[in-house]
Amino acid sequence: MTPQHNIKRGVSLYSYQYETFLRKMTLDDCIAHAASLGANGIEVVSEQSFTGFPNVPPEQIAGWFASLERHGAYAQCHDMFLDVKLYKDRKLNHGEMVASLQRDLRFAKAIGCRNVRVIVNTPPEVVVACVPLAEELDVRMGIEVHSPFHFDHPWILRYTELTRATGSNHVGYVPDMGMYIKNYPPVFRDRFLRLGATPKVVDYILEAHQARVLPDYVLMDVRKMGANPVDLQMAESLRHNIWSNPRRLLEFMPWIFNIHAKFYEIDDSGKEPSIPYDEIIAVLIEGGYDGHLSSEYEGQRHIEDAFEVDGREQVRRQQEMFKRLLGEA
Amino acid sequence: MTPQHNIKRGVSLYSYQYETFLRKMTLDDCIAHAASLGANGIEVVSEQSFTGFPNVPPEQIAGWFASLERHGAYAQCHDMFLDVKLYKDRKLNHGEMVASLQRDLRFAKAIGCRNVRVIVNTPPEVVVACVPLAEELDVRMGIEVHSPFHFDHPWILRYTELTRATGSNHVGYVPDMGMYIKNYPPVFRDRFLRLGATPKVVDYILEAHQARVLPDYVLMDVRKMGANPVDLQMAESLRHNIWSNPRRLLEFMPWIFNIHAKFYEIDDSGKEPSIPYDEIIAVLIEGGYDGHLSSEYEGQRHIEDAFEVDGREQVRRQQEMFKRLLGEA
Amino acid sequence: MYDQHIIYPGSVKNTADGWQLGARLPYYRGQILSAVEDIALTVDGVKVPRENVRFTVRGKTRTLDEVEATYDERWEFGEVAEVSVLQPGGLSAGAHTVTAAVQLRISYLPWSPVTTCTIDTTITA
Amino acid sequence: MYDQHIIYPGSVKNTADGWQLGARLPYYRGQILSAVEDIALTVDGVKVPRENVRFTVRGKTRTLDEVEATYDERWEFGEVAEVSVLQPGGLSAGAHTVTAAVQLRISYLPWSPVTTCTIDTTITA
Ligand SMILES: [Mn+2]
Ligand SMILES: [Mn+2]
Repeated sequence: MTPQHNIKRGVSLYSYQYETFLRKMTLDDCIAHAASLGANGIEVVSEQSFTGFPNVPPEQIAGWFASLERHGAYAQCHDMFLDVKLYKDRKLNHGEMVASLQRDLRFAKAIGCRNVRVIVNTPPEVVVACVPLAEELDVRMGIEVHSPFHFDHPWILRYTELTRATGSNHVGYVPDMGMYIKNYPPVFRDRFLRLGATPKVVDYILEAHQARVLPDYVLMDVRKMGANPVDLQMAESLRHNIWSNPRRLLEFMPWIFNIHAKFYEIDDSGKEPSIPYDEIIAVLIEGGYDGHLSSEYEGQRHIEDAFEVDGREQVRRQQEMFKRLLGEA
Repeated sequence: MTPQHNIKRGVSLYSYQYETFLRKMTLDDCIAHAASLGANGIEVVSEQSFTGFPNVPPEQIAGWFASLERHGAYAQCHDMFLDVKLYKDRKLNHGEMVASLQRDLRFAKAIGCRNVRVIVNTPPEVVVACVPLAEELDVRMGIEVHSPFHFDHPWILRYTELTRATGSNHVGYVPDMGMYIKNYPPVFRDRFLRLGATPKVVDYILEAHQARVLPDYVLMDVRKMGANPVDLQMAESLRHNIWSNPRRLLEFMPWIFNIHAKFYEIDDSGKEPSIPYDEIIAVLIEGGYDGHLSSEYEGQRHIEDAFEVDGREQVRRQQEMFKRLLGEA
Repeated sequence: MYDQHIIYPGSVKNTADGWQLGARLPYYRGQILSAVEDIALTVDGVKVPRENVRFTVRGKTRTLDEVEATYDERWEFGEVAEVSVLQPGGLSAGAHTVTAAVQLRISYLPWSPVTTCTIDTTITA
Repeated sequence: MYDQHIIYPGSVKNTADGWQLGARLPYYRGQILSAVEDIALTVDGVKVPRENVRFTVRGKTRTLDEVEATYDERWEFGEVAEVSVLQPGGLSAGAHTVTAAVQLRISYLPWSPVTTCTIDTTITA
């Protein structure tokens, strides 16, 4: 028996990016597929799904709403970027960054999203400066807590300190489950092997990952083993794909607006071999999370060199897993 | 008004290592100095303060107890090492590591210490295997949670998982306050400048540290600025001297047996400029910590190239600060 | 990512003043042109001079230096841009190996990743 | 750490079959000898062959290879070991620059740090 909860299901259209890139799926196809799984909360990387951002042609916006309505879905989250390096010779200044995020808040409102995923490189001061507009629009800003960051990383600690000081409930988090890499993802391993990683070194890295050895040390050990460049890349991947404790979500629950249900693969047994969604969902239920689990398939980049990408099948499998874990059976 | 608490003061003789190395202080001098400050809980790096470890001549052990008694002090903690790389061509196996830690448990008992600082590279399985002996001897094993590790680091998460599963109260933590580097230590900065760091790069690193930028990124940025090897060393130091949240101590309080009150400098104003002891001690009081704050002076290595080391004065200043923060005025 | 899809299949062909190919952005979202630091082309191991390369989206053609100074136009996600080379006579008839390496300045990364695509193609006389 | 204190002040002197110096371990605790991977000596820029170096603590003299194979003896914290060099005639009279570089295998570090001390000394005839 799954305890009662208010967790909703959704899909980030990022999951269908490969098919979208190759023009095998339209925006309407993406929305239709998500909705067909009962995952009606739609998250969109607007610079991927629309053109001309931020001046998206009105026909596209109208088409977006028409698709949502046709399929019984709704807009959940707009994924925002901050082009700090727009200019080659200088970074955006504070005012320009604030203007950029404000633009995204207005865009999110225009496409019906109550949540904005704020990309993790956004300085907390910029987010804080946008709180008044976010409250005015009733759009919530959630920093994407994305590996190698985690709730206890100095960068996020500082974000928490500055944003909680505002007292606003329109500023918080969009945690990306890629920070809960409990087991090394098989699709990463297999790709490194295809690229020429040394099997003996690969085994060493997998063991070190299980033993939670400091990645700096693994890198040095692997160098001593005579690692080739691919081996080193694999060792480096430990730095950027961290394991942390899903229970740390609990402290921040009131300000978690959306969850990037990142996954690299749902295998034939219906499980994500690297990210423990059973543990994660138990914590979310315990904490009374009432936002979305938004499917974010990112396996395509690890298999595209050797396999056909099938975002739809992968999303379907993850949503089946969610239904099971959420007691929707 | 400081709330009531049971926090005790002590000194790790590590703090007087420079004077001990140069034979300017004897073991008795060290104990006498700590006790003169009311810091009666003595922590000892046995391989520093005794000879012939683990076969320390009985006269030395007798001298240790005599000194403690003479000065009204007592043995608090033995700092243990694990020589995993004793042999050049292979690492110690599990059995050898267990034997090594058991040897240290018996040694701690022999010198009257109820706590053992377990060095952080010790595999959790080894600690778990030693639980029965620790309980039998009533000696407690605390892993030194030492920067760049912290309570939420995968290595420590795994330790917690495996050791809590034992249910034993003889296994826990000795957190080292060097994981709370809130401000970049001035003695680090000044030493890098003396060694030839570029002032402009140094400023950049200090700003990046304040902004809590990912050290990997600082390193890359600094390389682009044309950093020299000393600049790179300084940027690397961000990786190994972390800031984390002292409030994370609360969850682990029942199993915190001792605290390494690491410090790099107490300045003329009586403060540690980099480690916020006011915040830390407030958390310890809140959590009902009842072990020792054990002074661990580590500034000597950062100033020895240019200044006279004075461990006694530094320990005295830190203990004065503790008295103030603990309400012993 | 999208490495193998940068050069649009069958798009390499000669033009009046050189040759061209269709190119897609190897990234998961559209980019402001200023972020495109380079599109390095190589034919049979010989680098095409950067100043001979032209980039066209939606009817407007730019040099790569002009691309870097364009802040109000995008290379959209999955969009096939025309990348052309000023080279009198174009490519000789026969088999060629063509490489396109796209360098992007990504705001949240401290380095500018380069993604490379190499294909074999045949120019018919 | 302890870099400047490795070579004991005033300890460089000629012996019957070469020369010697007093050396302290540049580390904050005593070490089992097997962890001492090297004590590299240089005089006026010329490296002393490793096989000519001897290490003596508490009356027992070992080659550096023997040091590495010794698991039951220590170089204690702050202890002055005798490091001697087999070199007929020893050092010539006059000024010399002597460097000692100690390489230790530290169990909790994935590399073996080397700590170096250089001093100027004068050998009297
Ligand atoms: Mn994400
Ligand atoms: Mn410590």
